[in-house]
Amino acid sequence: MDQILLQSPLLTPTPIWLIALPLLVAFLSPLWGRARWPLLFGVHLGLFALALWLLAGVQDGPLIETLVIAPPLGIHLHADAVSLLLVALLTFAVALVAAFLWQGARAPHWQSRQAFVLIMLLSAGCNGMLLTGDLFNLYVFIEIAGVSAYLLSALRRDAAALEAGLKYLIIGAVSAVFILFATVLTYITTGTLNLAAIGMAFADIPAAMQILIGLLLLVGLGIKAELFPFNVWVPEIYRGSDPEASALFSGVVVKAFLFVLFNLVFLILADPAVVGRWLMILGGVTMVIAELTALRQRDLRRMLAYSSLGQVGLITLALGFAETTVVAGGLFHLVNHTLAKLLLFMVAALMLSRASSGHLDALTGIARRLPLAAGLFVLGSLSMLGLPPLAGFMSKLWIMAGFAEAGVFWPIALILLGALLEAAYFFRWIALFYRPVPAPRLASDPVGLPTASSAVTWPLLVLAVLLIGFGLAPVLLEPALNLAAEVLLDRSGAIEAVMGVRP
Amino acid sequence: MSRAAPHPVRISARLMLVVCGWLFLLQVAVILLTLGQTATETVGDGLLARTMETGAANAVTAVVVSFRGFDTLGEVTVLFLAATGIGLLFSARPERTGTNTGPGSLDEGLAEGNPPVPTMAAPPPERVLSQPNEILANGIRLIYPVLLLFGVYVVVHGHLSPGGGFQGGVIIATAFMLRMLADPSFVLPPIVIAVLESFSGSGFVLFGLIGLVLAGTFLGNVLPHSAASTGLLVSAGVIPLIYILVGIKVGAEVGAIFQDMLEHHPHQEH
Amino acid sequence: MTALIALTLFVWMIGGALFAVRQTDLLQAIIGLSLLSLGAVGQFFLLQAPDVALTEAAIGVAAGTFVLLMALRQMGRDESADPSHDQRDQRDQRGESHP
Amino acid sequence: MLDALDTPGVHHALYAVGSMALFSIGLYGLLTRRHLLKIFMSLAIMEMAVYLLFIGLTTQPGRTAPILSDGLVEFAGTADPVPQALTLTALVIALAVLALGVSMSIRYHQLTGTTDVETMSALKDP
Repeated sequence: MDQILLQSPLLTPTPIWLIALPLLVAFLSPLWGRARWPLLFGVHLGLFALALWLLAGVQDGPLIETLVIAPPLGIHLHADAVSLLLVALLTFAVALVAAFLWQGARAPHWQSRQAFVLIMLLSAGCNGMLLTGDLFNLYVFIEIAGVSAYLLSALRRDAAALEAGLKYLIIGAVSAVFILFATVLTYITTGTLNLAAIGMAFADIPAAMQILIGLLLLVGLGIKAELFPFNVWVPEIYRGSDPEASALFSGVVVKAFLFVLFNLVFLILADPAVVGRWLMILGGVTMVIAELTALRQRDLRRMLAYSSLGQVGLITLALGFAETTVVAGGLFHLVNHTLAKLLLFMVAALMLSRASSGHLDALTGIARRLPLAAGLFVLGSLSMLGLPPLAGFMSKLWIMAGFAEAGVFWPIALILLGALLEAAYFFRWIALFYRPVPAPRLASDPVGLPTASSAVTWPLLVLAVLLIGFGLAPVLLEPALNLAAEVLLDRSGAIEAVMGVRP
Repeated sequence: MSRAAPHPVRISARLMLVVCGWLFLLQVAVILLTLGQTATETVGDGLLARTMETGAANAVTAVVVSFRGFDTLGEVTVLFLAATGIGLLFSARPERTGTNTGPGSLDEGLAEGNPPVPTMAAPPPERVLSQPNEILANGIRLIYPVLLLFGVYVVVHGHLSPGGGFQGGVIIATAFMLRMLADPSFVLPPIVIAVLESFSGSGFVLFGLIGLVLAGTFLGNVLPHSAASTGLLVSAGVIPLIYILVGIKVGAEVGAIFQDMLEHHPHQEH
Repeated sequence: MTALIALTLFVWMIGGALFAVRQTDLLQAIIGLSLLSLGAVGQFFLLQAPDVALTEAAIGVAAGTFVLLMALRQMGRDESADPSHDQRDQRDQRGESHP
Repeated sequence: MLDALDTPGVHHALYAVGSMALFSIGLYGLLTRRHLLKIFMSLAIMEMAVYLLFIGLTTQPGRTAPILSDGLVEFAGTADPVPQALTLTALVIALAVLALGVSMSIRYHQLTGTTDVETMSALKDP
């Protein structure tokens, strides 16, 4: 690995820039003045390009960046085909949200310096979680991402937002204590914090301790990754927060935590099959319960929150199977869900700016006022429930084909059931949006609103184009996803890259 | 909104007692069973063996600032976030208070012209810090410079003796806090805090990037740090410099947090 | 010998923790928490961790307590003073603290 | 006779039992208390227990602090510095989260007069 580092580090950017640059820009925030949103957008676009550039360089093996002292003694960044793919996805998502806020957010709380700092550091925290190769460093980045998320959800500072922020903070702090406890027990028993070194030593520690550490991590990360039964808090947070913040939670933070959870499972456990089965069951239960509950929701944000939980369950179901085709499909679905959920939450933000609340009745007939937004909502929800030719269809098909190939059929039944339930509630909302309303109700349309410029729709259009494009030509992503799935499952390769020996 | 059925506090408290007791026994059993098989060789031993290379006399400081300096960068970031958030929470009155519907995001402009919605909000808190008595005020005035000096000493000697940026920074912030208690007119100007936290935070990252360029790794030690100078005030290369930045940062952030919590009148956002 | 000191400190800390959790007067609960932190300072000294002890003294005993006291000034001392508590709950909690 | 107690086994068992007792007390408080400040205090107790367990179980009795002073010239027979360094980091993070949570509670209390998590229900389904 040294030959990479010995080249001039300024000419060959290293993965550390993905974390250091957002930190630097956030610390210097008083300097930026009015240029904040363009800067946020530009920085993330730059990071996206950097991640893609680095991704091209890790096709043959991971890039290990030493920080101060070589692993396993020190902290290192572990940039491989799957973590960089997710970094690229998440920085792209943040860039789109930044563009949306730049053009559309007129509310004073989004104009503040603090909002800029929070989004920047949320992204730095997520990048760090994806890239770090050290367990305690992971905890630190979880706290960075967590604290920014608590504050983002309380950003509006009214009672509802503060309630959401407080609940998020309490549940997040509980999860952090459990993760810290697991880290401590790991250090006590293995004497190391490096993930690869833990992977080599973990099988030798007593079985009871393995189970205890595993359970603590499962509770801690399960809370953050919104898995059943640790996810009861999610809908309330999403309802209290602004939809723009919820888009970041659902599209960015949860995805980072899902990766962390599965990376730990695949990297540390010598035989992830048993745990994988349990995670599949957990994912299946999450999906079915969430989709069933989503049917009854009468608030747009709560409905989207439950739908998000359902998709997270589906992704968990696919990744837990630990088989290359299905995992590649799961990662594909992860990408699609991020794109579609960003679209849906941003459309929800547009709709809520025109309606008195997110309640069913208040949104009836909204399509007359916001035809484009309603159309994009239809597109996003069709992709979500998996209708051809949209991307969600391809990824669900991919996952089901993988399961069928392996001869396991119960997940297929669950996925189809989930899609049916999704169709039921999404079509209910769509029908509502397009229901003709008597004139007096339209007259209550708030006037004198500072209208967002029409440029606000272009991030949404980008997302829509991507959803259609990936649906028509999944081959665009196929090589990257297959490689990512192989790398994610290749435990001995990852350990060898750091430790120099095969386990 | 009607509340759900009355919470059966008593039963649930007993149940939780049983659950916690059971978890306690389980955890203790697992840990005791493992005690014989804890790690004999840890990363710490490897780092101790290499601490001499850094020229720091305090191995904990060498680990915190150099070997695991990346953690410390993350940690001051969390503190920065918390201070930013607390400043935001206390900066100005939110325009509206609790409604069940939870207003949308982009419609905040709507509320501007409306009269304030009456709510069940508590009366504004009395911000009377009762006028401090003379003895307390004079005592604090006496102790204030000593405490500041002690804080600076702890920061600067972080690589030689127990203490360092965090401890010294919190001591300095505590000195400010006592001063604020004794003397209500004493304030840390927000602009100074903003400059200090920006300067120290970006300085930390810049030290990291300089290390990346000159020493090959992020946060690499680019200044001379011979083992022979161990124990001198000027030793250990960038470690004391970074720890001083951490001290400034922690002092500014914790001082700002204290100040925000002490005085609840809104101050200007910038 | 150190084992005995550690044991004594643990008794002290557990007392502080129980006090912090059970006491319904929040001011006293906060005092219990700072007693716990003080015990932890002693433990860390005993464990040859002077850095951590100094940090715990500065953060746990001073800063953390101050932060909680500031909240107390705003929110009142009584744990069950919340208007939404109904009578029954209060009675139950009192009953529970004297079993 | 008392020195016979100072074996690593006795020490570590003591720290395991003691810190887990604190952890359980914190967990009990977290699960049963409803006042916001009490919840943050319970979390602080749990965190404290984790730090104590960490340093207690990684330090052997008879080691010295990992600092060169008073004529020490090399790090031999000193305690493991890594747990101490990590605890430092975690302590500061915990203070940040505590201060933030308490500030949010103060603000929430100012707006609604509520201090009880179970009556925070504006976001529940109507």
